[in-house]
Amino acid sequence: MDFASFLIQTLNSLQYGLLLFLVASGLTLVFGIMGIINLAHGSFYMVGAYLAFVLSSATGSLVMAIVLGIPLALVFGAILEWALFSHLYKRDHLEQVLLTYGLILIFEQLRSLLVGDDVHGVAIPAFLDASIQLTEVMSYPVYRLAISAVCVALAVALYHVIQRTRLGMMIRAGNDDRSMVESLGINIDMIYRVVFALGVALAALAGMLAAPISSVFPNMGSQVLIISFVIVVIGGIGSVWGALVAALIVGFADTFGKVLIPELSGIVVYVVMAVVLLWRPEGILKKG
Amino acid sequence: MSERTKQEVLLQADRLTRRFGGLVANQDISVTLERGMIHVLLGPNGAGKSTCINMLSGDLPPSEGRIHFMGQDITRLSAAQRSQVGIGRSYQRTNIFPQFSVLENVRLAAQSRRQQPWRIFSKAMEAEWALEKARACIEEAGLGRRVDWVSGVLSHGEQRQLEIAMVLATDAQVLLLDEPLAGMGSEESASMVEVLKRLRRTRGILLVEHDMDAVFAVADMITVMVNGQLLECGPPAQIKASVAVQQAYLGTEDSFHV
Amino acid sequence: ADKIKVGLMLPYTGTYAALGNAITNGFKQYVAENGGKLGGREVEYAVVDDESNPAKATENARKLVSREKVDVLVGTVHSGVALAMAKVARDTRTLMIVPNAGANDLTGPLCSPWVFRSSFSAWQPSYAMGEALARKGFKNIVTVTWKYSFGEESVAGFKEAFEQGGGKIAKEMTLPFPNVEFQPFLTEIASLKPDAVFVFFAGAGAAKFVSDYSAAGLKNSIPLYGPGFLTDGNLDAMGAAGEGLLTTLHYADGLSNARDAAFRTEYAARYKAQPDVYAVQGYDAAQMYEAGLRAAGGDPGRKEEVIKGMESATIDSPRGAFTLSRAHNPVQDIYMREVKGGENVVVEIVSKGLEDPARGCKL
Amino acid sequence: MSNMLLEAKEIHTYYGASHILHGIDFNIREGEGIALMGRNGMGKSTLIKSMLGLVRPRHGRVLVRGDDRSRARTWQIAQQGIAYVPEGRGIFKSLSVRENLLMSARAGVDGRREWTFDRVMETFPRLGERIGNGGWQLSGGEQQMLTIGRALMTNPDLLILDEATEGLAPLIAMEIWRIVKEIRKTGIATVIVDKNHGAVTSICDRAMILVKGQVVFDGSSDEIRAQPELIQTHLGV
Amino acid sequence: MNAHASLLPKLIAVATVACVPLSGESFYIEIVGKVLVMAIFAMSLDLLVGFTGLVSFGHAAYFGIAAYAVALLSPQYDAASLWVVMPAAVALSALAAFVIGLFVLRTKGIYFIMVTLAFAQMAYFIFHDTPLGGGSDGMYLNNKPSAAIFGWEPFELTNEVHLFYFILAMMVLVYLFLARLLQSPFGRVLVGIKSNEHRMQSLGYFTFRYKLGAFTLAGALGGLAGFLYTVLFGFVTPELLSWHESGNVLLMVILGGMGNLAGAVAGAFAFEAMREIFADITKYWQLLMGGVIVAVVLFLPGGLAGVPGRIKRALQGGEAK
Ligand SMILES: Nc1ncnc2c1ncn2[C@@H]1O[C@H](COP(=O)(O)OP(=O)(O)OP(=O)(O)O)[C@@H](O)[C@H]1O
Ligand SMILES: Nc1ncnc2c1ncn2[C@@H]1O[C@H](COP(=O)(O)OP(=O)(O)OP(=O)(O)O)[C@@H](O)[C@H]1O
Ligand SMILES: [Mg+2]
Ligand SMILES: [Mg+2]
Repeated sequence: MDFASFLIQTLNSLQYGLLLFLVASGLTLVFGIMGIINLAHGSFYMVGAYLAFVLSSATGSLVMAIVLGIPLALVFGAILEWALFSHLYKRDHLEQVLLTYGLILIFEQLRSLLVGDDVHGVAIPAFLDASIQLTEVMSYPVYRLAISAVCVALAVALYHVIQRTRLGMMIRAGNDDRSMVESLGINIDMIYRVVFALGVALAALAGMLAAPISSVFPNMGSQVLIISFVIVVIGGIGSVWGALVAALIVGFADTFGKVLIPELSGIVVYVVMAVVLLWRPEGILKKG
Repeated sequence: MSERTKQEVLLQADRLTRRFGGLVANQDISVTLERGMIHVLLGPNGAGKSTCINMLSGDLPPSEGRIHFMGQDITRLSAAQRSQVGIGRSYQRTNIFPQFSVLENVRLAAQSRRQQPWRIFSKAMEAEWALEKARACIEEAGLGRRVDWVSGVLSHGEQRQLEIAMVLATDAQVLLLDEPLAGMGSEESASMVEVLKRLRRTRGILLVEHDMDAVFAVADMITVMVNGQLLECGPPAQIKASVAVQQAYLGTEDSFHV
Repeated sequence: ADKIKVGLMLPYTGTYAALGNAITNGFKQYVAENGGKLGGREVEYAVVDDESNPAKATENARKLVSREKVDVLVGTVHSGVALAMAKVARDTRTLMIVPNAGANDLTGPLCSPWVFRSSFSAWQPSYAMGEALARKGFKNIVTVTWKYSFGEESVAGFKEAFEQGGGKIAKEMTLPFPNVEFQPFLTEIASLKPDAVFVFFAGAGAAKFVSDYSAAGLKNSIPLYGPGFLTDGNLDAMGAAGEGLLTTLHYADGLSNARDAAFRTEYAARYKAQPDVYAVQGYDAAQMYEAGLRAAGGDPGRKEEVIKGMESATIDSPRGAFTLSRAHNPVQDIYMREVKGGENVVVEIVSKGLEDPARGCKL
Repeated sequence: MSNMLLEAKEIHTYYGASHILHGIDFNIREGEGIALMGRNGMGKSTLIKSMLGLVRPRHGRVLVRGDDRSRARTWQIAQQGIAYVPEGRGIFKSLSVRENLLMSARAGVDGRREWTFDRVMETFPRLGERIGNGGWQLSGGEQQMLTIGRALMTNPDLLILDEATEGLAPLIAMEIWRIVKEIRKTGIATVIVDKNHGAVTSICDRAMILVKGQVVFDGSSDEIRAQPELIQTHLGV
Repeated sequence: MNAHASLLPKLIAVATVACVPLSGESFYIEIVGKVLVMAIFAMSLDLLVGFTGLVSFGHAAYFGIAAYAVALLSPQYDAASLWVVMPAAVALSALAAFVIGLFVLRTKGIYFIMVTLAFAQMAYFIFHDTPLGGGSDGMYLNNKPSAAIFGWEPFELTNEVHLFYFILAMMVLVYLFLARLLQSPFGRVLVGIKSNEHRMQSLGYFTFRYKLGAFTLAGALGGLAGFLYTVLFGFVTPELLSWHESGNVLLMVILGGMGNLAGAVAGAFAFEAMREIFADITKYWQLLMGGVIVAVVLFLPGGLAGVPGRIKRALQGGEAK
């Protein structure tokens, strides 16, 4: 590998890592902080991508789609929490697995009924539809860099909310001992509803932002599900920075794995996860 | 206590040190425990008493120092191994099997003395010896009326009693008891004190307790820690009289009257 | 007489649902055009959603064969599932028509009198592309595909022809299925600077590869080629990035033969959608069976005769007439197509009557 | 006479099939201090939980400041100025000491903000030393201080302490009693469950003894002190 | 909890299942056979999830390893001996579980879930990406093993009815074995570990060894299921090791009610039956299936295993909740 390629691969790794963080960010909130084992995370991502497709077809712009889509996702998340998830906090965590598996099936079928099974593309907003020449033959799309910037902003904002605000403290406390939080006069139900809705909105936002580069297609959710869990877990459950670091590690491992050991690239991510967890059984950054 | 002639040292800790990051929770703490003796570890909150017990029981590895049990170096043994050689402990925060009945909690403790994992076709509930032992220990800890209750629904104080029953069932030579009386009512405390006295005859007990009535009723030897360091060690009378201990821990008599 | 019972085992959920539906539509269209009959008898369907899940494939196939007692098994898209079905077909001596799955083995080492294919072998379109690119004078090519049988067989077919034509494969890149992060490969391609790139991808992965390829600016400097699955069904998703791509397949838009025109008009009217290659394959599966039944006087029970009939038939397909090889794979023309205005327009026939070598087939 | 803060009327509480509270009446007025006494398992904690909505009584009513709140959620009751220090603590393990305190900070019902972070730090200097530690890194007694501090941060009118001095060193326990006395002086009502009968009866003006889920004694602290045999039979000291 | 009271329904259930071959419909014989295989698989996982508290999200690996082992160990044109391949396949799975267990059991909780997944994915990619077992297309088992012992053949696995009863017998044996195991001191320790592992250690139990024992045993029984699956269907594919399959069996266990062997069996039956029946009645079977699952979670906490108790309570008019 020549030096220029090495640099570009590093850029690829970073950019992919940040994209992975974006995809996993909603899960960081819902699973990492609230402690809900949410297999439907991928479905929320898919919902976002299809929202981007449907709304940008209708409005003609991805930006408009996102502006409209986020509130929709919030409402959707709040309703789900109210109707389903709020009944499960006191139960065995694994029942959430069952519930969210059921939701995957439902969302997937509804998607098929409402939008069909075709592969669709979503146009990159015109103001970002450019690229930067890197080498004589290769250039880099500005949109990808823009997403990276969004990811960094998101990571900082998420970290701030969770670690630095009282809301964040209440959410984390709620995961430790719900009824104690309530005894302190805090309406934990409402907080959980809001946070769950935020988690759904984040997943949907990830879907919307990724739609132009990944395209929109059936089962797209299941492809991000496992990798999202991998990232949240390697990072250390509940840690935003951990998730970011984990996403970058996975980004690097995947990128360089493909180049350097293509035969094994399928298992690289899992080897990384196994090694990390055997080295630090509670993730890279445990908490905080 | 003075009539004891042949003194057998059960547990000997030499200059134990434990650091948590920058904090030194225990510094050069040495404790000796003899059979037939109750050694009480006193100290203000956060002095490092539980940390000390955790090191003796194998829950925490010491940063420095050595631990010997009946002459054998056990510093590197795991918690389970130490339990097997005869060191039993109870926890400050209730630590039981909440889904199980009281009997099953204690029966499991008893079973740990004769583990035969390969006998997968015998029935655990038919091992009479374990059941009998469990019942006896429950009775001894004063929980007889709750034998078949699910332990998680016991009141706080009852769960504390269950903790004691569990250590008893492990036949430990050395009992490390971390605030066994906390949460017990006065009557239960009083009867626990009797139990402790009875247990002392054949074992060595290291006791952490903030209930001064109980402490002075049972202690043969008292070690006082402050901020992870040894402040004073001696018989109860000496400790009671020590000004340093009063300032750091006991408070003076008149401050009792609030 | 009894009805003919057709077992459709296709994906109706999951990634390949659109393909399953198109095949079903095509099949049913032919039956409808034929007066709702095959071999002169009413047709009845038993439908199973195979979910493209090989782990459930045997069970699903057996459901059709032993519970529904179908006369013919039609399926499926996913090669692994099709292989499992083929085993059931062989074991239970049930006629089976594969309307898509391209695994070479189906009409290669695992060929069987009972198994027919109305679509293609993975080898075919790629081999044709290999010939074409060698003819174009390319010397040095990089291949990219997913690490799974279909992709590897496609690359192997391409390589065979391309190397025979004097070219050289500079590097074979694979990535785990269904991973779609292509950026590292694009970077490598840019630094290798081959004459051209041959890729095998399908579905959303193909759409993403083509978009990424173009976004990385490579499309202008290093031409991209691949079997038609790269573009079929994905043109909308690729948008401008797909324009001008050259691909090889046994079907194309703008074939301008009467058969195809009629087929397309009818399909559009019936399903309010444009047909694609999958619909054609479904349509031809029905035609093949019709040919067999006719030879057996409409009696599906006379299996030997049905098979004979199919083997000797010339299928008047919208793609152009084809016959079946001794291994029961279509001997067909492969088209070079170009993406123009959202269509895969035919450029030329690059390989006339291309027959899969059916290596390892003892039929 | 000052106003009623919290009342329970004819409360019957069950856990599954076991009947724990057998028709208990309880009330506490503004500024009042009640010592709740009884042996292990007699239902003291259950009574508290029943009034806070942490456990739903099957019969009976709960009134907060005169309003029927039998169906109210725990947080709604707590927001009426009631703070609770549960037995066995209930520290938030994943929060640091500082966060444990800050998360509950709130003005009192009348907008009072007497208890601030700094004041809690002054009261429990030990916590100040551990300020950045996680909740799981505290000694037992430090956790206890933290829970009390956390409850005070809500600036309550009624402070319920269930075995609040459990595991505290005598000096600290005395300090706690001193603080509670101070708190009482500022007009905050308290319900205290503790095995140190001497201390609680000296702090509280009223005492109540539970036996098997029933009130066997409800009277002034002086009465209790005057009748050691009462304590003897019901508490066994 | 009363063993005898619940014995009768179980006997009736087994007897009913045993009558399936009387229908003479090969499809039903085969599908019920498959469900029985999945029941073994689910019970093996329940040993970990429900009883030891080890939520493995990679259990399909052991199923798949044994499944491939049969296919790879059997000669192409001849039948292997059942008495050789079955123990071999099961032992291979057990060995894999033992070795993997040495690593994964160092982690806990959700981390354990993910590391088991990681190892299973590695196994998946080994079969998917290498030519070892036919790559992504999978491979055939051309001849079912023969049960002949020195020329005497007590039953024939090629006969679907014999095979069915063989599987049924295996399922009952596994059930009885596990039921007995769980009452043994070993089993009680596992349950103790689930409840409070730390406490078990301080009571003097070497919990790692017990967990490793359970993990290996579960791997072996999962392997038995995988072996039977291959014999039943004659086809193996990497998808047998995929996380979807690991997830499916986990769902069966949760659906049935964790920590209840009969629940695991019921979960396997319910899960497979739902897929089968819903897919039969509508193209939109996913919607139905998803809806039913959501409803089960909401209205049947604790899964199907809790249903008999509910019915009993309802009949007795006892206390709700
Ligand atoms: N895991 C840990 N990480 C960091 N600090 C710790 C940890 N465990 C204990 N500490 C600190 O070490 C000191 C000693 O704690 P320890 O639990 O031994 O006190 P203690 O004497 O038992 O007090 P108490 O009587 O309150 O139970 C305390 O200041 C505590 O905050
Ligand atoms: N969650 C529960 N489920 C079932 N029974 C319970 C539950 N909690 C408590 N109990 C039972 O209710 C009775 C009263 O318990 P409670 O905790 O109110 O007693 P207490 O007076 O506070 O005792 P202590 O002084 O030991 O804390 C006890 O016998 C206990 O076993
Ligand atoms: Mg302590
Ligand atoms: Mg209590």
